[in-house]
Amino acid sequence: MKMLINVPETVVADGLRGLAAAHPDLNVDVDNRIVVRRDAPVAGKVGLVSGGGSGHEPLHGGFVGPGMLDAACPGEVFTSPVPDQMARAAAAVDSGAGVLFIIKNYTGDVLNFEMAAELAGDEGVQVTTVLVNDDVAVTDSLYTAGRRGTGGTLFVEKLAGAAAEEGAPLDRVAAIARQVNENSRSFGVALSACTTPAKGTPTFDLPPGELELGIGIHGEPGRERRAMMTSREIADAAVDAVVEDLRPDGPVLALVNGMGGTPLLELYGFNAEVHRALGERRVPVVRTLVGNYVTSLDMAGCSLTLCRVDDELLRLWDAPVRTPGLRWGC
Amino acid sequence: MKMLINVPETVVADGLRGLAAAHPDLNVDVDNRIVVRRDAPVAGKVGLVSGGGSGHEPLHGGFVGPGMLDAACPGEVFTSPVPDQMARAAAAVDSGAGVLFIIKNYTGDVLNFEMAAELAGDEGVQVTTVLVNDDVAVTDSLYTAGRRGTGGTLFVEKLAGAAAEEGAPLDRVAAIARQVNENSRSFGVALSACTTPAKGTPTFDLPPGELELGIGIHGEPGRERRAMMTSREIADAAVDAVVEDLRPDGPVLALVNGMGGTPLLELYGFNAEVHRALGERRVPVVRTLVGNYVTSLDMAGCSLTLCRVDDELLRLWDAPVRTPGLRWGC
Amino acid sequence: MNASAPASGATDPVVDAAYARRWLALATAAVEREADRLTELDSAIGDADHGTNLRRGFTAASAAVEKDPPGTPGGVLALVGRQLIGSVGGASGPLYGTLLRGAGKHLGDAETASPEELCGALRAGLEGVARLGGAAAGDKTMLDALFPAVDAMAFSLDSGAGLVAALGAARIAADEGAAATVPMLARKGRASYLGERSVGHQDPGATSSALLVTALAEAAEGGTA
Amino acid sequence: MNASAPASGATDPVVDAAYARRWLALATAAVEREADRLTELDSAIGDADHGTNLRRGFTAASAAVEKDPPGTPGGVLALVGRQLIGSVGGASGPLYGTLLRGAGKHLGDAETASPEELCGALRAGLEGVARLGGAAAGDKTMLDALFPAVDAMAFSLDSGAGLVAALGAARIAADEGAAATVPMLARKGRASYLGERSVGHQDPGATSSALLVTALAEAAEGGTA
Ligand SMILES: Nc1ncnc2c1ncn2[C@@H]1O[C@H](COP(=O)(O)OP(=O)(O)O)[C@@H](O)[C@H]1O
Ligand SMILES: Nc1ncnc2c1ncn2[C@@H]1O[C@H](COP(=O)(O)OP(=O)(O)O)[C@@H](O)[C@H]1O
Ligand SMILES: [Mg+2]
Ligand SMILES: [Mg+2]
Ligand SMILES: [Mg+2]
Ligand SMILES: [Mg+2]
Repeated sequence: MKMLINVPETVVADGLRGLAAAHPDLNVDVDNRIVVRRDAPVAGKVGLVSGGGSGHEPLHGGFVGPGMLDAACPGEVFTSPVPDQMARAAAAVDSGAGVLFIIKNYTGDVLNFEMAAELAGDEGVQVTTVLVNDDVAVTDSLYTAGRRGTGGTLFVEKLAGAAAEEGAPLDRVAAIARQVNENSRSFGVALSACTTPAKGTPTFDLPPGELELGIGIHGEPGRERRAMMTSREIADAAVDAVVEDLRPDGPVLALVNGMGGTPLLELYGFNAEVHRALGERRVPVVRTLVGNYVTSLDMAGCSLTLCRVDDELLRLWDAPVRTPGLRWGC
Repeated sequence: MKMLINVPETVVADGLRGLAAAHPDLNVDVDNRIVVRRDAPVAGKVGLVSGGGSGHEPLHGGFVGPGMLDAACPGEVFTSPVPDQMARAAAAVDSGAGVLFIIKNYTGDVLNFEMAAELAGDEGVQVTTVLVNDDVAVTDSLYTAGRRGTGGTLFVEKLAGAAAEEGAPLDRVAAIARQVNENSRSFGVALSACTTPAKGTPTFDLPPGELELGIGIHGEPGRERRAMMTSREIADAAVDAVVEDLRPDGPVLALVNGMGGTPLLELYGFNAEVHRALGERRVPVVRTLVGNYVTSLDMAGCSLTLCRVDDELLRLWDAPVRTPGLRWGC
Repeated sequence: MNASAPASGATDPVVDAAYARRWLALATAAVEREADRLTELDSAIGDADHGTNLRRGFTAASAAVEKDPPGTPGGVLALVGRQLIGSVGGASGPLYGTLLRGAGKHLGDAETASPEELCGALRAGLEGVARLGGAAAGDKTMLDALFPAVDAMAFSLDSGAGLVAALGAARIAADEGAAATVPMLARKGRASYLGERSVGHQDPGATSSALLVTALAEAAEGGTA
Repeated sequence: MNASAPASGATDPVVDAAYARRWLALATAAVEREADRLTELDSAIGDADHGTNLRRGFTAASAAVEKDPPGTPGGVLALVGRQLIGSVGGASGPLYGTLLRGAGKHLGDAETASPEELCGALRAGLEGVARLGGAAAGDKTMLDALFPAVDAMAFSLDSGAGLVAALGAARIAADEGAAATVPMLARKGRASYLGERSVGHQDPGATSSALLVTALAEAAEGGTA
C-alpha cells in the first residue's frame, strides 16, 4: 500500500506540523502532541478537551476552535494518547471554570483519560469526564467493554462546545454532552479495510463481493460479513439498526459520514437513500451533514449517526462554529 | 471494485438527490441536472455558472451558494455536461446583469459550453466565458488541446464569486476570473488509479512501488511514472513544477488538494512538506486550504495549486462564502 | 470488424429515410457491442468513458428516431446529431453531433439522395467537425478515420463505383485510418495530455468512427442489426 | 518461544537491579523480534497496533533506564512502568504500566528481593491491572497469561523450588495461558466488538505477556539479550 508519507514513525508529527501551517489560529504543540485553540484559556469558559488515536481526521484536531473543542490530544494512529497529553491540555485550557474530557469509549482511551484526570486533579484543575458510546453494532453489557464511541462524538463535541461557548458552567456542559450521547446512535459499514502506516497492509481481508456490517473506526472487522449490497440496501440496514435502538419520536440530526476512501459523490447518493429510508419510517431529519468527519484512514465505507434533538439542542447545533473541519456562522 | 452505489447508471442522479436532501438552500433540478442557488437570480448580480464531469466533488455542485457559483451543471462521471444544462442554468441565474461561464479547459467542456453560450445568447442572455487552464504538467501550445483546468478552478470560482457577490459588473468579474487563472498553477500526483462506476476497474494499472507524476483529474495516467517517492520528495517535485512556471514574487494562496482516496492525516503531513519547500524557496503563503476539493473519485494522491494574489484578491478570498464545500464569514 | 468485400452484384440501395434508419440500427448495435472495447481504449489514453458515452448517445438517438421518425435521410441524420449533442457530453458528443447534424442539414429535405450527395453531405459534416475541434489529420483523433473514409468514398464514386462499392472502400479506409493512429503522438483531446505516452495506443474516437462507417457500408449492403 | 527446561543445576541469581535490567533487555529484544507477529494478531481481532505500541514503549523504557539507571529492582520496574504509561497509549500502555509500576512499588527500595518477594510484587501489580481494566480470567486478555504465570510461580516456590525453576514453571503457564485464549470469546478490549468472530484467534496481549514472563525466566537463567 502506497502512502503519501515520509516514514510511518513521523506520520502524526508531520500531520500536526501541516495542521499548524494551514491553521494559524490553532496553537499546535508538535512535541507534546496537543492542539489548542489560540485564545485559550478563554476567561470564564469551561474548557473542552478530547482526543484519541490518530487516523480519524478531521476528528479531533480539526474540531478545535470557537464553538467546539478547546484542545485535542492525538495519539499514534489508532492508539489512544497518553495521560500526559490530556493533563497538559487541561492545564492549557482551564480558565478556572473547569474542564470537560470527552472520551470515546475504548478501553485505551478510558484508561489513559482517567489517569490524565487524576494528574490534572492533582494540579488543581476541576475535571469532569463524559463517555461517548453511540455504536449500536456492539451489544452493550456490564460485562463487556461496552459500545464504541464513533460518529456521535461529533455531535457531543459540537453541542457541548456551543453550550460552553455561551458560558454554561461545567455541570451544565457535562449534562448536555451526556444528553447528546444518550440521544445519538451510529452504525458503520466497510467496503474495504484500511491500511495503517505502521502495518502497511490492510487490517483485514475483505474479498471482492463482500462487505462488513457493524464496523468501528479502527480498521477492525465488523460484526458480520455479507455479500455486497446496494446503497439502498445498506441504507435500509443502517437506518433500521439505528432507529430500532434510538426509537426517535421527533426531529433528528443526521451525519452521513465517509470512512475516508469513499468518494463524496457516493456519499451523497447514499444520503439520498438514507433520507428515503428515514422518510419511510417517518423520522424527520432537521439537519444533515454529509462528508468525511470521523474516518478510518483510507477505508471505503460509511457510517450513519442520528441524534435526537429538542429546540435547545437544535439551537446549539446552529450556533456559530469555527474550526478547520466544521465551520459556520462566523 | 466495490462502490457505495445502486447501479452505475444512476450515480449522478442519486448524488444530486442526496445533495438536495442535505442542502435545502440549494435548488437541485435532478432531471435537468442543474444545481442552483435558491435565491437566484439575485437582482443586479452577475450569474456565475460552471460545471463539468461528475466525480470531482465537491467541485462544482458543492461550490454553489452566496459568494461563489450561482449554478453548477454536472455531467456524467468524467464527461462534460451537455449544452442544454448550461443554457438552462444561464437562464435560471441571469438577473439581466449577464452570466459568466467558468470552463475547465478540456475539449469536451469547451465544446459543450460554447454551444451552450450560443443557445443562451439566442435566448437573450449575455454570456462571457473564461477558461481555466492551470495544470503545469501539460505543455501549452497553440497546436494542442492546451493545459488542463484543475485545482485553480476553486480559486477562480471563489474569487470571481466574491467579486460578483459585491456587485461587480460582468466584464470586471470576467477580468478577475482571468486574472486568477493567469496567476494559478497546479501539479498533481497519483499513488493509485481511480475506478469509474461505469467501468468498474481501475482506469490504469499502477504497480506497487510506483507513482504517476503530472496527472489530471480524470483518472488519466500522468506524464511520467516513477519509483515511489516520500512525501518530502513529492512536495519538492510539485513545488518545483509549480514555482518554476508561476515564478511568484509575492504572496500566494495554497491549495493542498486530495484526489479523494488519501487520508486527511497524510494530506496534512504533505502540507507540512509543501510549506517547508515553499519556505526554502522564499515563497510567502498567506492562506492555505487542505482537503478534498477537486477530486478524482477514489484516487489516492494529491495536487498542489498556488495562486498569486494582490491585496484585492486576498480580500476577495477572505470575503464570506456559504456553500456546502467552502464556507466562512457567514 | 468484417472487412470482406460486398457480395458481388449487390444492388445499390436508395439513400432514403429507411436507409438512414438501417444505418442507425446497425451503428447502435455496433456501439452496444463494442462499448467495452471503446472504453478500454479510452482508459489507456483518456478517461475511460468513450464507450459509455456513445452507448448513451445512440440509445437516446434511436429512441428519438423511433418515437418520431423523420421522413427524409437528412432528417434522420440531423435528428441523430441533435440527440448526440443533447445526451453525450464530452468531446465526442458535440463532434459526432456536428458531423451528423451537418450532414443531415446538407441533405436538406430531399426524400432521397444520390451516393454523390451523401458523400458531399458527409464531407460537409466532417468539415464542421474539423472547424469545431480544430484538429488536423495526424493529430490522433476521429478525423484520422473519417477523412480517409470520405476521401476513399469520393475517389471510388469518381471512378464510377456505386454506393455499395464506394462505402466498402470507405470502410476499409476507415479501419486502416483507425489502425494508423496507433503510432501517432496525440495533439488534441485528452490523449494529448500524455505526450509521448500516447504513442502505441489506438485512438478510441477513430475506432468508433470506423464502426460508424462500417455501419454505413453494411446498411448499403442490405444488412440489418 | 523456547520452552526447554532450565539447564539442570543452574544457580539462582539474586533479584537485584542488574537482574531487573537483564529482564528489560531481554523483554525489549523479544518485543522487537515479535512486534510484527503481535501486530498481526491484533489485526485479526483488534486494531493492528499491539506490536508497534509495545516496541515504542520498551524502546522508551530502555532508554530511560539506561540514561538514569535506578539502583534497585523495584526502581527499575517502576521506571519501566511509568515509561510505558507515558509512551504507549492504547489499552496496553496503562495496563502493563500499572503492572510494572505496581510491582516496582511493592518491592520498595530494597536492593534485593527474595523470589517470594518478587512473586508477591508481581501479584500486587497484577491485581492493579485487574482492578484498572475490570477484566476477569477467561475474558481473553493479558490476564489469561499473567494469572496462570503468577499462580505457577507461587505454587512452585511453595513447593520449595528456587527462582529459576519457579520462573520456568511460570513461563510454561504463561505460554499455555496465551494459547488457551484462542477458543475464548472476548469480553474486554477491542476484540469484544467482534463478538463470536473473536473466537479462534489468540489474544495479542496474552501473547506479549508470555514474552515478558519468558524474559523474566531467561534473565534468571543468566541469559542476556
Ligand atoms: N479536437 C478534436 N477533434 C476531433 N476529435 C477529437 C478532438 N478531441 C477529441 N476527439 C476525439 O474524441 C475522442 C474521445 O471522446 P470521448 O471519450 O467520448 O470524450 P472525452 O475525451 O471528453 O472523454 C477521442 O478519442 C478523439 O478521437
Ligand atoms: N480490560 C482489559 N483488561 C486487561 N487486558 C486488556 C483489557 N483490554 C484490553 N486488554 C489487553 O490489551 C491488548 C491490546 O493492547 P493494544 O493493542 O496495545 O491496545 P488497543 O486495544 O488500545 O489497541 C489486548 O490484546 C488485551 O490482552
Ligand atoms: Mg490501538
Ligand atoms: Mg470524458
Ligand atoms: Mg473519454
Ligand atoms: Mg491494538
